[in-house]
Amino acid sequence: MGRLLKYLRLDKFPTVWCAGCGVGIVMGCIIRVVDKLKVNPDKVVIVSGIGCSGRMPGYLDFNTLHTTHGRALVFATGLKLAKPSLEIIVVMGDGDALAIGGNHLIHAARRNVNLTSIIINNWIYGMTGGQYSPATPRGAFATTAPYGNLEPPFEVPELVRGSGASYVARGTVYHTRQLDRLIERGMRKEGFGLVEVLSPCPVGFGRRNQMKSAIAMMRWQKDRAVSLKRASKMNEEELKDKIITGVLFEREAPEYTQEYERLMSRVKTRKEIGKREIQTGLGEIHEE
Amino acid sequence: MGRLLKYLRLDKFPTVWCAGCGVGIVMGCIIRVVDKLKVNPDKVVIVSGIGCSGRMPGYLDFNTLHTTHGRALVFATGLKLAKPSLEIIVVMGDGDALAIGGNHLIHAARRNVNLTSIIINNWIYGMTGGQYSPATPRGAFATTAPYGNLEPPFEVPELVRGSGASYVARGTVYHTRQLDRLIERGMRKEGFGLVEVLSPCPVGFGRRNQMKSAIAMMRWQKDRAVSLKRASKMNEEELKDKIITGVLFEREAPEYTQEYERLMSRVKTRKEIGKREIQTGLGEIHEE
Amino acid sequence: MEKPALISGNEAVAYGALAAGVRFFAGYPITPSSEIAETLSELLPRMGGKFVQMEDELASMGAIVGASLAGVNSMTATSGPGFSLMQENIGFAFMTEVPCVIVNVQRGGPSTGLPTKPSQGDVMQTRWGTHGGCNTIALCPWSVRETFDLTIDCVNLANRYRLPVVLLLDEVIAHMREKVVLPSFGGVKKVQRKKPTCLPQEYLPYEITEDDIPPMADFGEGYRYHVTGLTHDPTGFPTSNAKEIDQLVRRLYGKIERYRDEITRIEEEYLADAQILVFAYGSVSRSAISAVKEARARGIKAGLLRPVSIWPFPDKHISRLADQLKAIIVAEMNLGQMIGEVRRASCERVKILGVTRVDGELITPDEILTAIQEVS
Amino acid sequence: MEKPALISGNEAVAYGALAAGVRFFAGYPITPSSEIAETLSELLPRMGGKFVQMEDELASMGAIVGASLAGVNSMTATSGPGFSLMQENIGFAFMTEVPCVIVNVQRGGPSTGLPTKPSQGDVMQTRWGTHGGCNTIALCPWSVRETFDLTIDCVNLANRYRLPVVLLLDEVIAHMREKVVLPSFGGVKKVQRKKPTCLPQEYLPYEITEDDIPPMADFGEGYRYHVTGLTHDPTGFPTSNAKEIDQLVRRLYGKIERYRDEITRIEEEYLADAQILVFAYGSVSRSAISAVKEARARGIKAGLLRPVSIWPFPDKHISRLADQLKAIIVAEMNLGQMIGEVRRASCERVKILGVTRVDGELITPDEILTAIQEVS
Amino acid sequence: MRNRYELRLSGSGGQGLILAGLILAEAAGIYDNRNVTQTQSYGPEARGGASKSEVVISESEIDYPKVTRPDLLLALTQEACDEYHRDLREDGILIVDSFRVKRVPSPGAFSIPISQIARKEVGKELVTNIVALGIITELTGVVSREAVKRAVLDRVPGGTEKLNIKALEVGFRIGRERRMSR
Amino acid sequence: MRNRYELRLSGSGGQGLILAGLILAEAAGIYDNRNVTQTQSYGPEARGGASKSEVVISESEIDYPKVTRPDLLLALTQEACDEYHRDLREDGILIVDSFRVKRVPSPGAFSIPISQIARKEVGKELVTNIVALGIITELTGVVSREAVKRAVLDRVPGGTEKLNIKALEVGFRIGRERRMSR
Amino acid sequence: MKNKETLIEKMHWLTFGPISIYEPWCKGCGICVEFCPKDVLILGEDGKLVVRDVHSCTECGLCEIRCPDFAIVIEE
Amino acid sequence: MKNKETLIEKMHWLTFGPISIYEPWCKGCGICVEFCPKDVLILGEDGKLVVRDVHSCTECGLCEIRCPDFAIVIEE
Ligand SMILES: Cc1ncc(C[n+]2csc(CCOP(=O)(O)OP(=O)(O)O)c2C)c(N)n1
Ligand SMILES: Cc1ncc(C[n+]2csc(CCOP(=O)(O)OP(=O)(O)O)c2C)c(N)n1
Ligand code: SF4
Ligand code: SF4
Ligand code: SF4
Ligand code: SF4
Ligand code: SF4
Ligand code: SF4
Ligand SMILES: [Mg+2]
Ligand SMILES: [Mg+2]
Repeated sequence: MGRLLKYLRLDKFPTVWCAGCGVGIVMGCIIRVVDKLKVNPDKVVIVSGIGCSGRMPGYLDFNTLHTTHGRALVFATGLKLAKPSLEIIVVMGDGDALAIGGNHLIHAARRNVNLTSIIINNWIYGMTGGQYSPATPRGAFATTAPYGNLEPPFEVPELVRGSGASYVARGTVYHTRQLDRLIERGMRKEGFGLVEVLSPCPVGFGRRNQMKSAIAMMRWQKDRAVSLKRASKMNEEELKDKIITGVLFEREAPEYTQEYERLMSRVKTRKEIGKREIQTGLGEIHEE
Repeated sequence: MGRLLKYLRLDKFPTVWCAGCGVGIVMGCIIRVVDKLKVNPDKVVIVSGIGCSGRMPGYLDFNTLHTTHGRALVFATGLKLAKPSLEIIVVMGDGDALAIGGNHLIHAARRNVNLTSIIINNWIYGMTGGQYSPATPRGAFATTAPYGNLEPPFEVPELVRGSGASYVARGTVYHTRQLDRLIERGMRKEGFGLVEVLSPCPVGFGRRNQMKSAIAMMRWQKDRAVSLKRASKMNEEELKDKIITGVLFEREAPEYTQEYERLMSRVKTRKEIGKREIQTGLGEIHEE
Repeated sequence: MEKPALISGNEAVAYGALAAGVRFFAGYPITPSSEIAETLSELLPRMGGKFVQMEDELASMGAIVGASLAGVNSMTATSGPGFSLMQENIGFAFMTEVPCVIVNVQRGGPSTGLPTKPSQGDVMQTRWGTHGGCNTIALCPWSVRETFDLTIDCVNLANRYRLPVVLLLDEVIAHMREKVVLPSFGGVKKVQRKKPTCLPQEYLPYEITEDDIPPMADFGEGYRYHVTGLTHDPTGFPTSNAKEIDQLVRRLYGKIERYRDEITRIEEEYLADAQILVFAYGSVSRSAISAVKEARARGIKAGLLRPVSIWPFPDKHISRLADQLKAIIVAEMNLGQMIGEVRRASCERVKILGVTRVDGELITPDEILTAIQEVS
Repeated sequence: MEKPALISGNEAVAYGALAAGVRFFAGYPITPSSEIAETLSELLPRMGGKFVQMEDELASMGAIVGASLAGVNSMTATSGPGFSLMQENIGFAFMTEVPCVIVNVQRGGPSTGLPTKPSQGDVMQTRWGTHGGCNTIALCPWSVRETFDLTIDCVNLANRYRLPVVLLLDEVIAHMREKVVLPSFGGVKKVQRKKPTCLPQEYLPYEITEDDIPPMADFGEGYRYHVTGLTHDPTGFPTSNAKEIDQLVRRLYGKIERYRDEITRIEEEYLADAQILVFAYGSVSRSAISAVKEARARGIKAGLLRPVSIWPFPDKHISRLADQLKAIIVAEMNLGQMIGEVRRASCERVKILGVTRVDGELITPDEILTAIQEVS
Repeated sequence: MRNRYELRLSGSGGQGLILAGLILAEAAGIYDNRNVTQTQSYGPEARGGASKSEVVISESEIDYPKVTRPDLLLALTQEACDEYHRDLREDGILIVDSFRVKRVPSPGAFSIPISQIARKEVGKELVTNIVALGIITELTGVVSREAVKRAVLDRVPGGTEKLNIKALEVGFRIGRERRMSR
Repeated sequence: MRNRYELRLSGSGGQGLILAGLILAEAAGIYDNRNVTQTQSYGPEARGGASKSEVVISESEIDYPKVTRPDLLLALTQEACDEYHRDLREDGILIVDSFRVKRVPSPGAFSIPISQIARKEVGKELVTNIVALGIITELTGVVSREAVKRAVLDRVPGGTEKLNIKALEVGFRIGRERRMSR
Repeated sequence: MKNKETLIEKMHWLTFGPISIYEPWCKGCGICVEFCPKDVLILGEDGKLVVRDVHSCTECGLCEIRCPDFAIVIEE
Repeated sequence: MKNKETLIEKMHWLTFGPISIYEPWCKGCGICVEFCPKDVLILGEDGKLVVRDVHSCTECGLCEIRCPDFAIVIEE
């Protein structure tokens, strides 16, 4: 029954997520891609921060790491550098990745370590009860925005692209098959890849903003999302209020762990021995 | 003698900076602009983080605040929201603004509080002795990059623009008059403005990278910097290795403190009194 | 007003803050403190105040210090993980003598721990959490009404002594609702900051004054001065002169010691003839008083000492009591934090027993009663 | 090898780390610790290790925990301000039992303070800095050679007990150069982590074992398990079952108490017949021993107790000594941190005098000698 | 009624138990002018999972604010019922939603299909909590109907007052019927 | 020579005093096989400001590693001279750069225009520190010339060896002359 | 996790042609119902998924991949 | 700061035509010298700024605004 069930920690189900929460849909995409790419589950690591999205690793039968709020990418960076053979997927909420974790996001993008990151953007702090996030649309209501949010949200792909990322994509949970492809391409990419996923939080966001159910929110996605290809044929008027999905940016750039491997072989074979070693007898440090 | 001396805390001179350090040149630009715009010095606040650049406030006879490393923008945000009549200039180093303070930078840009920020980008952690920063060019040497830096630097204007800033400019200390204009325009801008200034650190960066003196480094600026206007007339080949300066991006966007003032007048005059007040007698909170 | 209302501890913090004149709040949501921010996001703009949700707790702490420098009473609220992140900037506020209030609603730890459950695991962190050796004032309420009052006290203490002050709640008090009658806000006593009376050019922002508290000017009102987290002299500028540094650091630290008696708030119940003292704070003192009453009902002479001001620690009180008691029971929701202070202060002159709990549940009256019976 | 070299304490940390098998370092520059990173940035890639400069200290701490989960011995180094920023993730490492080493080179405080000058202001923060109630191991060397040795010890202790361990230096030790003869790295004793021997499907990452230390698998070697900072059961998954939580938190905290004797490292000089004990750690103990010798020369029976393992605190030793001494002098570069611990442990059974200094200068032998004479 | 009366409303997150507890507390505290504390306990961070809301009502000051031996236990899920029924005082009242709680631990319990009643008689399962409140009011007598009604009006979202009052009255009726039939 | 010999090299940041102290320490410790500690003190973070470098040389183990009563004080700036000369032992040696230190506190001091000598006789003011080292070696006799030479070769940047040895030898010469002329 | 196979075997999936449902995991969000192109699915009395008309099912799999709770499997 | 005017008065600026120099602040970086379009300036023996040829000066002010140490003022 269900070939993909083997990737799940069945005894932890059903999940903690509310009915209709999009996080579970993204989780499905991840296991389909891992399965398709035939990655050895023993090599897969799922790293998350804190939030509803942050609970995902607990349900996936890989190496899983539920870190502190906002810091998933730095733990992932350490893991990847220490053991480049790991296939690391980092799952973050919008608050997690963009608010408290914003610095790590832009630096991971800049440093270009081979990680696949997914921001589950539900426009709200779901876990803590619906406060506005740096992704909440201007004017939307939240528990800390009782009069409507004054702050403009990040345009996530712009931010990450501006930080130097080598792969930036956006999808929605409604467009599930496309999302599979975007995540797959992110995982295939040698370098830092980011997929922003629009995902409904009916309880934290929808309720307060005239979208009572996950269905309404997914219908919104259906109506608003336009693939980059289609968008390129639309005029400005038509594009108003639309959200562009697909691979929004991609480029080739040196990947950090590979650069580091290169450095190591370069310096290991260096002939001259530095002053430091003469003084300290460290010339022998290779003995062990 | 020197009309502008009045803006300086003369008894603190000479400064701590090394001979030829660019931070002092930027300081000169700031006082010329304040003078030109006839801002009341009592209303001017200079906020900095920690670093060589962070020492600037100590020399300026305004309200000055030398905060913790990387956090200048958050102190400035609090100050500005609490007292919008203040004219706030935030001075940061590249490490300060882009490494430890990267998150506050992108959020200040997004939130669009009316602050003028200056990143004194000397490509290095000057104060702590020349470690590489997120602005150090790939391949350059630093005390923590003895084999050449592996990491690509941020393209600062791209980063800040991608975060939603409403004004982004770049200049060099060599092009001093242009820098005056860029800072002036930043101060005139209603909203978050950022000026990235390329500034020589002969001691922390130059020495290790074949640019022994400030003069060599400023000559480099002279040779490499091309204004946006001139650049628009150059082809790709010609633009190779060039650095584009000028106002790189500008747009109109609602400014946060003004939006907040609007919110306050909107909610203060609200007729209906919330449930909360009925229960707690808070209907009377206006009494004081 | 004077109408009873059913409100939670977190709401009481928000109302207390408004009553005390707090007009700036910067925060980042975290369970179990978020209702403080939520309430203030609604009420502050209606009272001419500012609410801002920052990108994280480091930012929140920095923003309130900034706002306070502009002369506005400022506050933030968080829980353990966020409190850890605030430590560096709390130290900055201490060093630069910028008044502000940090509310820490303690939840289960260590680490992410038990977000929705109570603990008292941050008591020692409150005292020692930032680097470099600071000193602390922290108040710890046991009821919703007291939460309102102590919030006001915190604001006043911060202004009086030019310090960051911590209001230390636990999840039980924060989320518990009780019937309270709040006073009219207009009648609430507010301590204003000591302002400079001299000319701007004569102003010394870190003046060595007779009372050890330098007058504080607001940014923007003409007293242009320098604020730095580096060791500084009375003019506010960095110094590496050993004598000036010594003077500064000892004064900063010593302010609290000097005014210890003025700051200390203790509540005693049934202590006059007590042989067994229960030492408890926050929600646990509710269980403690219940246990004490039950013990009395059973003929055991028990009493309660509740350090309302948990920092500075009421050494003297404990020390004085030690000789007249048979035993002290320290009940707390951690693995022994204040018990160390009690030990030091009472110095083996009396038997000390700890009742601890770290499983996310409030210590019950029965557990304390058992301990009382054990030592009686 | 066995050739003498003139190196600084910071260099000794780097060499010790390499000798102990540290192959991952993540850090963020800060005076006076930066030479550790600088040295390792040069040497790590040559030994097949990784050096990475992170965007800040929060990131550095997170990265070393990540790397350690991959099975690599990991370290970071910082000073006070950065140490404050690491606190949340140190708590995470404690909660998830991930071995790693944090070097804190103390500089003058509070706040940004005195970046290039020594202090011992972070001693209590080392114990209590993170929220939620953790426990700590911290070692504190007094010479360059001991810095090398204790760095190795820290790595070994971290692996042995699955804990973050702190190496606490001060600026004097970090920047001082001494002549040392380092042992051959190959001969250095290395403690390996306890690894699971069971089948992957039977692996319990937080198993309740007889020795209280669960075996640790590396990520990527087939034992797929879950790591979370939430309270978790032996399988590693979140639990809100009070009993399981209680078991977890008490075990984590208790590990250190249980192995206290194994962990504790004390050095005593001239104690056998001493009437006056000088208690000092780090660079101050260099002044202390000098003062003790001088006192002896003057016929005063003084001795030195140096807590090499500053946490856990050597309560028992102090308590034992208290009865045979006339006085204890606690000399430290802060306004009284370990003196509190000494007070608690000795409990008024002996006169205690503090010698403190917070002006950025090392306490001199004379200052301590004066105190010795005062109490003798 | 004894001096101290303890009520525990239990179920899972999202069933509105916190609100129900709050209304009960407000009714007793503000409108019936008694001493009251209301506390709660729920799952991870602010959402989901098992949940309980506790109210202590007393003539005198309330020290320990939590419920240890409830005089009344409402259980809207089997899990909650299993976990908490043992704490109930011997003479305590157990009310379960018989639609969700199939294994009822004591014969004396009031087994009432509360959520179905809410859906069928009021029209929205959402108001199960308010129906339950009505039932509790009648079966315990610990608060006055009038007080509960006023508290409901205070606390429910604007626009839903009618629906909720209807739910409350259905609860009163059911409660009265059950009380009578004992 | 006494068992414990204390040297303090003082001036301002950038004058290479830390390096000079280090070379001195290495010479005494590694090549002359004595016990040695070298410490330093400088301005804000890692750069600029007043600066001093201290070396303690001893036959026995060194406890307190700092210099309190120097046997030798080198002062390359007036500020440093003013601040530290009082600490000098009565029989201590004071060497000042007479080009920068105009007010010399004691008549017995060696007033030598070190930086000028470096510029004029060696060709680079940068090597003032090494010239000073040579002078110190000769005037104190606390380390051997051979040891200092080897330590200089170890520590100076590659490619500058010749220049520095020249500077050192100029220092030796000047030192010898001054010693003789006493 | 021990014995995943055993766990899977113990799950009682209800199978209707190509569609299998695992009721205990269904939270009744209605997403599958709403977006099934063929109106194959409805929510039942108890708010859980019910297969209304298995014959219309085109095995497109959309319900499976959109179910946030892994409660549907479409046989390939 | 007290009495800024007094402080300014106490500073001994050396004036050469339009060029005034305050030696105590000059760190001898040579920027002014290098980038003076008219080669007016040189560094002296002691490494500090010296006016070589005041007559060539066009009062362009570049030396003033590029001096990091406020050691030059060009009279307007
Ligand atoms: C340092 C710290 N600050 C705050 C929190 C509280 N917190 C937990 S999750 C969260 C935000 C959740 O929002 P998001 O990242 O968007 O995830 P979602 O729940 O929406 O999936 C917050 C603020 C925390 N756990 N740690
Ligand atoms: C939390 C913290 N981490 C590290 C430091 C040490 N530190 C001081 S300044 C600085 C970087 C300076 O670089 P930059 O911001 O580029 O300024 P510059 O000195 O180059 O002007 C660092 C890492 C600190 N003071 N605080
Ligand atoms: S609160 Fe929102 S994000 Fe969290 S589980 Fe519920 S629907 Fe999902
Ligand atoms: S180190 Fe660099 S940035 Fe710092 S003062 Fe010197 S030249 Fe300027
Ligand atoms: S497979 Fe397609 S057609 Fe069949 S039930 Fe699912 S969504 Fe409907
Ligand atoms: S999508 Fe899944 S959880 Fe939602 S109703 Fe359908 S089967 Fe149930
Ligand atoms: S004003 Fe212009 S021409 Fe005159 S000295 Fe300065 S740079 Fe040269
Ligand atoms: S630019 Fe200024 S500091 Fe540099 S040489 Fe000229 S006057 Fe002197
Ligand atoms: Mg979210
Ligand atoms: Mg820099």
